[in-house]
Amino acid sequence: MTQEYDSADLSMIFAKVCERLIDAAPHLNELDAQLGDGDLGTTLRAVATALQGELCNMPLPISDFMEKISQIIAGVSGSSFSAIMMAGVNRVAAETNGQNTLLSTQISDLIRLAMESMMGAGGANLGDKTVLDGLNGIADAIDRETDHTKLASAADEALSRIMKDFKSKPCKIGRARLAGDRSIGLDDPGMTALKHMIEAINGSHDSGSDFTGGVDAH
Amino acid sequence: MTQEYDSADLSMIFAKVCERLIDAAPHLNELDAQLGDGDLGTTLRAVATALQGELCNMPLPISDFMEKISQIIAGVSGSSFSAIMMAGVNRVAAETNGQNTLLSTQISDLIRLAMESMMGAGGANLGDKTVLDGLNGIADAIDRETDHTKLASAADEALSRIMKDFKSKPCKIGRARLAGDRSIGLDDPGMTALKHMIEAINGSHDSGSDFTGGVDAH
Amino acid sequence: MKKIINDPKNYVDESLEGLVLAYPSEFECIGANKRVVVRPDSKASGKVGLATGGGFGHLPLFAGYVGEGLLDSCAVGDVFAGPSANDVTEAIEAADFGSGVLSIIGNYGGDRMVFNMVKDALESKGVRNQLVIVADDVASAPPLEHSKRRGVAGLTFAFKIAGAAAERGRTLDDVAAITERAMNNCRSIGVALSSCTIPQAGKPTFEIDDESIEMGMGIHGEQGVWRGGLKSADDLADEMLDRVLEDNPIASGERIALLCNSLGATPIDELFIFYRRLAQRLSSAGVDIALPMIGHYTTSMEMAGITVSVMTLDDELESLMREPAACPFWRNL
Amino acid sequence: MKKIINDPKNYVDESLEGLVLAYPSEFECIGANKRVVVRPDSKASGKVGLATGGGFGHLPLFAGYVGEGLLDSCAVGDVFAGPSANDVTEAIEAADFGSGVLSIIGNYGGDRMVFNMVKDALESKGVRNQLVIVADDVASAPPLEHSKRRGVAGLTFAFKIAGAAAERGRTLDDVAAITERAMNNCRSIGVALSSCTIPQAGKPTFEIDDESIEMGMGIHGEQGVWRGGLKSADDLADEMLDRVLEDNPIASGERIALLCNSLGATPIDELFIFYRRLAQRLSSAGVDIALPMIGHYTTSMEMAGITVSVMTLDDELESLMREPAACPFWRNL
Ligand SMILES: Nc1ncnc2c1ncn2[C@@H]1O[C@H](COP(=O)(O)OP(=O)(O)O)[C@@H](O)[C@H]1O
Ligand SMILES: Nc1ncnc2c1ncn2[C@@H]1O[C@H](COP(=O)(O)OP(=O)(O)O)[C@@H](O)[C@H]1O
Ligand SMILES: [Mg+2]
Ligand SMILES: [Mg+2]
Ligand SMILES: [Mg+2]
Ligand SMILES: [Mg+2]
Repeated sequence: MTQEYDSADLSMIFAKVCERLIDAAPHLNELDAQLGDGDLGTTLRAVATALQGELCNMPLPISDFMEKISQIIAGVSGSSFSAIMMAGVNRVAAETNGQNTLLSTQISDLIRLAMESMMGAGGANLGDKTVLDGLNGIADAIDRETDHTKLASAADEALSRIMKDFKSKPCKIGRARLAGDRSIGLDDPGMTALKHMIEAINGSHDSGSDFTGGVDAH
Repeated sequence: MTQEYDSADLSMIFAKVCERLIDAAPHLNELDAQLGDGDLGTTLRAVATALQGELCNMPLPISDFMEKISQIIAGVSGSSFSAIMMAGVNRVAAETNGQNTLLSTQISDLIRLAMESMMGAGGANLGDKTVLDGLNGIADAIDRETDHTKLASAADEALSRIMKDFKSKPCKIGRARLAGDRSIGLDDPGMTALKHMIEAINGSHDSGSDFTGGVDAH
Repeated sequence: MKKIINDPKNYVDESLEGLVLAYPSEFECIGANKRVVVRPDSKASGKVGLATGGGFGHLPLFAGYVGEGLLDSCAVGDVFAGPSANDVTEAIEAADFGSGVLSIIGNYGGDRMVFNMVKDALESKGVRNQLVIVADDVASAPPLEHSKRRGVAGLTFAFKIAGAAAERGRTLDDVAAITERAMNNCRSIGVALSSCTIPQAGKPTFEIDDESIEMGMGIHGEQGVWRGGLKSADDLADEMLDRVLEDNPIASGERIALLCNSLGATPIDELFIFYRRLAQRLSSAGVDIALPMIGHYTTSMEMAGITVSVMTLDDELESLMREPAACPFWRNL
Repeated sequence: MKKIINDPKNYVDESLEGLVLAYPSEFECIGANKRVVVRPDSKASGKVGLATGGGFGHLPLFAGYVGEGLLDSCAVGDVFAGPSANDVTEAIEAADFGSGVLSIIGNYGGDRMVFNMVKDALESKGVRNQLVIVADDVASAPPLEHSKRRGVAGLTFAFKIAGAAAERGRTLDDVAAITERAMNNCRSIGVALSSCTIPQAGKPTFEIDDESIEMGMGIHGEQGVWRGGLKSADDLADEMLDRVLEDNPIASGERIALLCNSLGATPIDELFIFYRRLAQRLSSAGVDIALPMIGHYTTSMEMAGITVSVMTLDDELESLMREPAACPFWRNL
């Protein structure tokens, strides 16, 4: 079973994602403050806010749609996560040239290609405990899922599992690397941001469950 | 009954005063911190320490003895209290030219002359709640006291009385002037320093009784 | 007490040693106590000498302004305590190049008395010298008692004006008169967010809670005009400018020097946020900030806060301010 | 949060506005977001252009070093957050005078990725540009992983060296190579006594008790090498110098530039007490501090602490450091 997503479908998905990222900003800032510099929530709120304003007139083909997203990120933020996202989105744009719809069966491959560019831009490897590990798990999970109505829930479940796995591992790249063993027991902020996005699409809500609300570790 | 004080007598008196001022430094700093800039104890400790080192070879006549004290102050400190003291001591030096001893009957007049120079230097009046009000009370008290063995105790008693009187009045000059009504209820640091000196000579000990140990008023 | 220091007793001497080690051709410590800062190998001759003195803890004030086109000497006291009479004497003598010496000090009881005593003593020894006392802090006394006001960041202007006038070969009377005129044109006010700590006291000079600030506080933590809740930068700038202008109104078309100074811990970012409002206000009033100065000019160790100093300019004052000066803490305008 | 600010959201923009109001002939903000600082009416032509970019909250770093003999442009991010790709693009384009542009940035993931992306994009549009990444903080990774180190106050040296080389008309490759050489010669380390507060976060980035300090902390509050009791200035100077020299030994007879920098709240007095020990140690090791720099060069808002940066000099580097530069935050050496 294949579904085709047109520009309106995608805009609706991004609308949910944006709304959620704005709500999640304080949580993501807190998380990032424990391991990095505390700006991930602010970064994503800025991107989401800018994107919200453009969602009603996104261009086609899909490549232009994606390029527009990349440009919006380029206009408002320059942190690691946004740079990585831009690299990924740019790759998706390059791979969807001329397409007016996106096929559900394409998604896992597009994620893998995006990851390739993200690794090129940021120098991270799988296992470094970044958003990449989350994306990798999602790509595998939705590859195995043939029912397109279950893509989001499959992704969500996979991500929960992966975050649980990585929780006990240390961050190996980015600012969080310096936290060393202190990063053990904490979720990676980037993976958590991804979780918020997937939950928004899936309509679920649990990534905030760990949220302690205090930044006393440093 | 008149007593004559020679250089050895004076050195012994100053030795007691110096010792006491060094001990009282923290108390005087605290007091001055509540109304001024918190340096009165440090100032007087510096003066006392320098003076201690010279007391075994003070010159005569009395005028030279006094000039030497003035020079010692001039060498180590420049706060209001030391400037005022220098003005007073210089005047005493000028008035005791050629004398090899100091007469107990001279003292109240010398204090009054010293006060004249101190007022000239600092511009304060009686009633401004400064060391001058204390000196004024002492001059009056020892003027009335004919038994020279009781001079110190008479001075001490008079000063206690005067400090009690002034406690409920505001400081009208110097840094403490800015404290305005907040200076009501507090002893003037300069008068308190004088009290420590007189107590040292008298062998009594109560000027510390009010010492609360905290600088929370500002 | 959280400071990067060694024994608090050595705070002043070690800081001065570091200053001289850092800038050996700009500063030298002389005198019995090594507490008189002078210009080494000063080529000054025949000009009016300029001396100052005051407590330590306000760098670059006072000692940091010794330099060509600024001061010739500075007697350094202890932290927040004036210099000794002997050191003041040495400072004035070191600044005597044959045309008399002008001492410029802040209006603090001890400094005033000591400098006055030394002035008289030196005069009777034939050293011609005069004294200008700076009292620019509008928060410390009402206009009718302006001579009771404290001297604060306006001292920086006084040093610069006098330094340039002396370099131009003006007489002692002239230099004194120009400096007085500059200070008649100058008003300052400060606001403090946190206390400083005198090293030998070991604890903050005053307590102030996390939500409160004190308007009008002096550079030693002297009491201000009100203590209350933190306000926005714009509100603070407005109030401080109003208080300064109320005391010395400035007409549209006038030119001013404007010093926006960190008391120590306040970062440069905040100075610019604050300055932004001052500049907007003054520009809409038609006042020309001909000489803006933003930075650390007169500090109170680790106190957080800002002071504002405004000096109205005439052609001579402006040109004196613009003369170059050679000093690590002075930025040519 | 006790800061002299207005709405935390406007922190960066208002601070930049104040900067431009204070120094209108030195700084101008251009670009879609008004977040690209350039030299207004720059007379530069034909020379290699110099761009930078980074998070805000470190003034004078980064934007403050735009000026003649220093940088041509700076893309400004939010507090402690890098500039956007578009602003970086505009900054590099604004620094293009026909001979290529060198971007010099600190080694932070986001900045590195964004500048690299923009570099590639501009190159494919025919804008010749290179990137030097400064990684001078010895506390942030061991020698074998030196490319992972953070960029801190050594950036100030990099800007000055590159700025002077560009003014001398050197080629893009030359300017890049000289800057790389300077940074190979440069090591830094910091110690923090207190946290800073990101305005939009509203509370300190980290907690540290009244008795503790953190050795090796980064300029955004990144974790250091140890946290422990406050030590004397001399002990801190010794440890920090040892850590820097261990990484880059300096022989007797060598000449160095030495930057002793306040992270923000640490007062100048303390910098000199600290510098005194550095100078004594280096002088007894026969090292010549040819270029001492003491002050606020790379800050972290209201963080208290000191950083030390040492750069060994050869004749060319020293003469480039000594070239005059016109910038309110640079003192000519
Ligand atoms: N080099 C990298 N490659 C891939 N992902 C990265 C990389 N560096 C950081 N990340 C991801 O970005 C998140 C942090 O993003 P952000 O706060 O924007 O970084 P910073 O503030 O350090 O620039 C991390 O939790 C991680 O998931
Ligand atoms: N003008 C003055 N005339 C007489 N006594 C004064 C004067 N000013 C201050 N004093 C006395 O000196 C004391 C403060 O001395 P000190 O701490 O040395 O002053 P400061 O630190 O303000 O220079 C006051 O308590 C008062 O007794
Ligand atoms: Mg971050
Ligand atoms: Mg005092
Ligand atoms: Mg004093
Ligand atoms: Mg960041």
